[in-house]
Amino acid sequence: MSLQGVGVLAAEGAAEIVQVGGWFLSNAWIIPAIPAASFFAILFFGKRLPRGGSELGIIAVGASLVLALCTAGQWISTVNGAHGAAVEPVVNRWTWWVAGGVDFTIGTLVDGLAVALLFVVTAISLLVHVYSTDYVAGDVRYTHFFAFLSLFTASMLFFVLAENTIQMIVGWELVGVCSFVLIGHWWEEKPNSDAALKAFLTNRVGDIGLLVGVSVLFFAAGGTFSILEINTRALDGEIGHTLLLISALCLLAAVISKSGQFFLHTWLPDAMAGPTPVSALIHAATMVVAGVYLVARLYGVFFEGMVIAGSSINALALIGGLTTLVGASLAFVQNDIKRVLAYSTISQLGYMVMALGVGAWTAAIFHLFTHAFFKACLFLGSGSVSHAVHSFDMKKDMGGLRRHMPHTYRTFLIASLALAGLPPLAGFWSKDEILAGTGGWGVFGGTGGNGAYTAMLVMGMLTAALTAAYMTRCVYLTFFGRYRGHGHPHESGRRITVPLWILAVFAVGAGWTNLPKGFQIVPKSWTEQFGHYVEPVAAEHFYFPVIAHATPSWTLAIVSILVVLVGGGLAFAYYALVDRRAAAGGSATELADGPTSRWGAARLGHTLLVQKYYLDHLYTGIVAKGTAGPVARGAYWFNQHGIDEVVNQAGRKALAAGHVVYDKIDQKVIDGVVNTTGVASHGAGEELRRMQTGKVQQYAGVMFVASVILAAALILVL
Amino acid sequence: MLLNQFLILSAVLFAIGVYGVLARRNGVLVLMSIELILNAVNINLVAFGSYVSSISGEVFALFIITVAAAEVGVGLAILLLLYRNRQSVDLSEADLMKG
Amino acid sequence: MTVLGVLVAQNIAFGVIAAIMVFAALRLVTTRNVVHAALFLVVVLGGVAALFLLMGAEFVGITQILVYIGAVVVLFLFGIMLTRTRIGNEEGTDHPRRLPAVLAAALVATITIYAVVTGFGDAELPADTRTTTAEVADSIFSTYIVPFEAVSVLLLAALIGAIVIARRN
Amino acid sequence: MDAFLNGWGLTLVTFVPLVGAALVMALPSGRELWVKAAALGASLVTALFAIFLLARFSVSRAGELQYVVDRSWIDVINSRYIMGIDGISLPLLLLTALIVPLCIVYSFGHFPEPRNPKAFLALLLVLETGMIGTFVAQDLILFFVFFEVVLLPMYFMIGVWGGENRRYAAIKFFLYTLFGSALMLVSFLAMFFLADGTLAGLDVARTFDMRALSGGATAAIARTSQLWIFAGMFLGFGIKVPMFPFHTWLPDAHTEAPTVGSVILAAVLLKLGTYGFVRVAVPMLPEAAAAWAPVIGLLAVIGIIYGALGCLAQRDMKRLIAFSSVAHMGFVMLGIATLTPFGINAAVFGMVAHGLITGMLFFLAGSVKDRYHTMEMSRLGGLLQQAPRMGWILGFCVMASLGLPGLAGFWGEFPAILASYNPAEILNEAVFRAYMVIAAIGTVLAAGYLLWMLQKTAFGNAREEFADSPDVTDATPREYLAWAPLLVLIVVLGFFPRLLHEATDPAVRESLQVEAVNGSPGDCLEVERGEECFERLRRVGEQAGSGR
Repeated sequence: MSLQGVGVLAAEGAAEIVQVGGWFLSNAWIIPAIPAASFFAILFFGKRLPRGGSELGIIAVGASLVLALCTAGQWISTVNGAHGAAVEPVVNRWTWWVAGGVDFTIGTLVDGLAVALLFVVTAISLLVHVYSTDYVAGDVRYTHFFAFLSLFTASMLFFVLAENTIQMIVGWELVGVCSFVLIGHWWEEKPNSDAALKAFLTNRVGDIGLLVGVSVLFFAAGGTFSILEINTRALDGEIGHTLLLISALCLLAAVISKSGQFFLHTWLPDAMAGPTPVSALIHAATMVVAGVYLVARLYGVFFEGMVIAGSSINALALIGGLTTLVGASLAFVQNDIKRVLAYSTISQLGYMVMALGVGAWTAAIFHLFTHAFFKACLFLGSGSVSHAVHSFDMKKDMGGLRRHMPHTYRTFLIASLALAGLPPLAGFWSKDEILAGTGGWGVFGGTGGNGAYTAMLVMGMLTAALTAAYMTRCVYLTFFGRYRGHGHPHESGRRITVPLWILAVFAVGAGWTNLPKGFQIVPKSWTEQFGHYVEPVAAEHFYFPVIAHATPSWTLAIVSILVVLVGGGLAFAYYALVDRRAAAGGSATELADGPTSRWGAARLGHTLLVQKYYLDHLYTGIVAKGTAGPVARGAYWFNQHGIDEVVNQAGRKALAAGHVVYDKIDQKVIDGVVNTTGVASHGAGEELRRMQTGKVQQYAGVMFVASVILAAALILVL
Repeated sequence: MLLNQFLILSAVLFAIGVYGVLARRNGVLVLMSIELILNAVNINLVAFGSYVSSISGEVFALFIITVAAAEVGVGLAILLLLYRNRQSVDLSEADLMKG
Repeated sequence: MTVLGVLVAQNIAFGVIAAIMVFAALRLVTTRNVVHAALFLVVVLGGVAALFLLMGAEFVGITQILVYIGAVVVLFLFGIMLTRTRIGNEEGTDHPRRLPAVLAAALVATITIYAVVTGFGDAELPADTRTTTAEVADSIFSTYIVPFEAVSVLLLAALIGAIVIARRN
Repeated sequence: MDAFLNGWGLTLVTFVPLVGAALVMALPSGRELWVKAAALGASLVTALFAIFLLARFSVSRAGELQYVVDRSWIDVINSRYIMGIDGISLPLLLLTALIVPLCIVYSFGHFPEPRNPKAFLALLLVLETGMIGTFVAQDLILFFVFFEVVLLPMYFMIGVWGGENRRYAAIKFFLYTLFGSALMLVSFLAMFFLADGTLAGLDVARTFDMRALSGGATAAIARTSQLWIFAGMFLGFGIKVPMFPFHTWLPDAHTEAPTVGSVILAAVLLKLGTYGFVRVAVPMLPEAAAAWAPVIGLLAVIGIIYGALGCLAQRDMKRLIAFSSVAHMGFVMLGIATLTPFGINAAVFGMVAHGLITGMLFFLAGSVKDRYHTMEMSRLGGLLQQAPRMGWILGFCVMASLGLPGLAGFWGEFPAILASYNPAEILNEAVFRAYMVIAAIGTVLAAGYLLWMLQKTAFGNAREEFADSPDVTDATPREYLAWAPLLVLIVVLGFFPRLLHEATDPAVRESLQVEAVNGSPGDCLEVERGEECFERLRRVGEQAGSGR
């Protein structure tokens, strides 16, 4: 591979755009390369190492984390040095291959967004690695597990650093295949491999959109895969709006499947079949945020294609908004603790996509950032719980665990509160910023935003209440009441609790990196730090659109806090009642005369939720079974009885015709070659003899017809 | 005379011969139809020979007559043998070669 | 007679012979009576001989009559008698399904006629196409001597072969 | 060395296997070891020559034919013994030279009934001569001869060493392909009579010289005739590919063929068809190709979806893999149908990638059959448990086959999709964009059936009936030896697609842009109203012809 060029993007507005360099920034390729190398190392030598290869994985990801931190530091100092001017992303690009006049390049693109993700991915991955050494200890495929954790991390880092859309596809698919392997880690059980298949196939459905979208963008942008150029051209109006809309919609399909957005989210809860650390990694840092990252990366395309500025609804925001509600409502009826968290992830990803859809780019990335920590904490916490009770069923096997597992309980509670969005925990700040970003809050005062997305605000608020309520339910069922499982649960070891505490600290503090501007309690220089370093400053001919920023409003913040309190409070009140009844001998998990038993409508709603809006039936029962069943069988039937029958019918006559041919070739070949090959020719002769139909006249007829056709062909053509 | 009138006649006879070869079950009749085909070819040869004023066409026709005689001889001998063994010259029954 | 007159006469003769031949040929492949078929064959072969004469190929025409009508047809009649095929109408001379055969024959006819018509349009035969036996003999014994010998061997082989095949045991 | 290679290299690489076959047959059949050694030796010598050819191949001139041999052969029909390779032939030549020794190594332990290694190996070597000859021939008659030589050994391989229904499969394979080649031969003859070699700088008008025919000689042919000629080749090559709806011989042939036969069938034989399109049909008759391209594209995408659906309906593992070939070759044909250098590059890459990956899958299927004595997927399962390494290799190949980026399959698939967004100017964009979307849907189905197969065979616990079977072992050293080169190449080509594209790209461009006396027909492909452009070229050609 030859080094073609370093950091070149034609910068017309050079006066305003600062070009930067720096060893870590321009050598960022090392960050994914280390875990990739460790994948091969673990795969080939892992079993011979004293700790089965896990130490290699931890060292590799740790090294990546250090490098990511160094990169981040260098980026921060660069931005500081730019004094508010737009900073050119650091691009390194090599020619990968060339064919038919199309250059495929490979390289890295480092900017604030990439740096933020690098940190999140490596940090979470490291903690998950450490956690896994305890969690999957003794597993039959311990080494493989760590090998693929490494590859998973490497793929995601590769995706994050992608310089062009082709690389994004590569990273995207590699992430998908790693998730397939890891979800299906315990493939002996059919449900697990089913879940893995479902995850991969659902993602493949979205990949249609990705492949088509990237192709359309490539040609629309005048033959380039470069993310920066595509964005720049989209924003400069060089690409027609229709093409942008088409490609944005295609890419949205990819996002919907990858990030578990509404109507293709069904694979995500099933993916809980994988080991818990994998779930944490998928949900917090690697797999599902890829979709969000894709939108954020190609934001120019989406911004122009979806006309985000100045409208009040668009596909991105609508899908995101619906997803928040669907996810949150489904989280209510789950008994499996990991499934509650899975649906909560769906709902939170909906927030992010919605934020991107309404133009609150920074808020979306900020939420991605904070969510990664508290969701990882929640997943690892649930894993710790299941480690103790050997089950994931909250109703049957949990309850009252706060006394047995104090560390898990405390971290889980902190993360839950962060997820619910109570100040001053991380979730509050990011969620609030999204709600503000909808711009649909005229009633609450305040200005800014890219449009009046009132519907999105309402959905966001509703979800906030639901989130608080279902997390209350989850925490209650797991840690309060009396213990309903078997045996004596006990707290997990240090390799599990230490990561939990680290994550809990982040779940508290991550939100403080981007305090809103109007938050007068702290010095002004402390506010909006995250946005300052991550969000590119817009400039002429630049890859990032000019987006409006909403000014936060106290009213909105207070209303959202109230909504959360009401939601959580109602749930708490319900379970307090349950508790009292349980003391009197009732069920410890639900009211005997709850709303579902009293109102038909509620029961109907409950059934609808338990059946997951029947989407799974639609996909698995109708689409997948239909394709693999009747449609495929039909096609095959057609093949055997349609096309092949024609062939066979022709063949029956032609067999005889073939004879004339055979007799000639047969004679020559048997005399020439096969006679001397002994048994072979005997076998062949045996075969050939049986091919004779014996009807001389049939041979003759076919011979006549065949020769006439040949003659006709010659006559007609010549 | 047009060359074509001979050629077309020959084509018609040839086609009739083809029909005979395919439609007849009696071996003797099939052999007769083959004679028809051969004669059609002979007409062609002689006609072309005249057309290009060459003697070769006739010589070839003579050869074909000879070969046809030989063919009939051997063909009828085979039919005799067939008849002797099966008491029939029905070709549709003679499918010993069937695998 | 003028040249034109000769031509007219030739054409009329051709038309009559051709009609008879086609009729006889059709009967040949459709009649149920085997002996009739042999006799129709005689008609066709005679027609062919007549055509040869018409084209000025005397020697070939004579040979045609001698070999075919004199030898081949007699051979056929012997064959019919030896195989004791019933003389007279009988069942089972034809296949029950003849349509494929008709189609095949029609296809053959169509293609060949198409090729001939497009290929030779209205090419005329030369006015005088007569050849003498001497010319034929010259040709056979000089240019075509090797094929001639080969055919002789073939005839011998066929003779012996026929005897060997037809001989009892 | 160079002089030697230039004069003799291609002839040797083509006929050494044939000599080997003769040698193998001359050896006494009792000495099985000698027979094996001779066969392996011959194929290795061939591979060695292929490597020499690669080493001395000038990549910077990959667009031109190299090592050209041009001797008189059949003067009556101006057919000459012309051989030469360029960047398109080279990878396929190397693929063949690689696959055959691997097959021989693999078959050492797996001779199917009725064994007879002598005949089996001899046939394999004859097959190699046919395949290599097809890729290096530069004269249509020579090409045709080699193309047909391939048929026979394959026919016997299926018919003698095949499965239960081998008779039917073998004869179907033979007749089907023979039917196609008959029409193809008619097309070749038609080109011989109609083309004018002087337009391409030859002394004679009638020629089978492929260089001349793709270099402008065919400009003398009227449009209608071109369409017919292309149709004949289309059938001949399309059956070999196989394209929908001419594919029905393939599943039967694959299912019944012995493992090695399937591998060669998938890895090389199918490529003869696509190679024919790339080398013969498209460059020689660009105008007809442009007229037919929408049909080819349509059949290609139907094949993609249809093949995938066919796979989903299978219960037999080997038959499933066979059907997947229909789908994969659909991508290759779609790339060719775009008539752009990029698309055809993608197609050539797809050919090599499919050869490696599907060949590997058939090896695995054969090994599974050796162990379980069945291909019924409902009876298989737990391969990962009983033979973990084999299971992983199967998983790897499945991933490669479904087009995972980073492995070879992806670079055949995605570029074909990309190319069909923007086909040659002469073609209708809207139609090809529709094809693109359908092809993209095909990738989902591909993932569906391949993973389903993986799940059925590799996942789960070992079946009771095979749990204690002594036959079920992990991969043997011999299998590793046969597989390792393929696996390595799948990864290497996935990471460095340029290894292939550096050779193919100039050759593909050259094949589309040959400069003839009267201008380049390939340029007309990139003109909006290309028919008029071709018409103009033809007039220029006629003038050049009449001025002579």
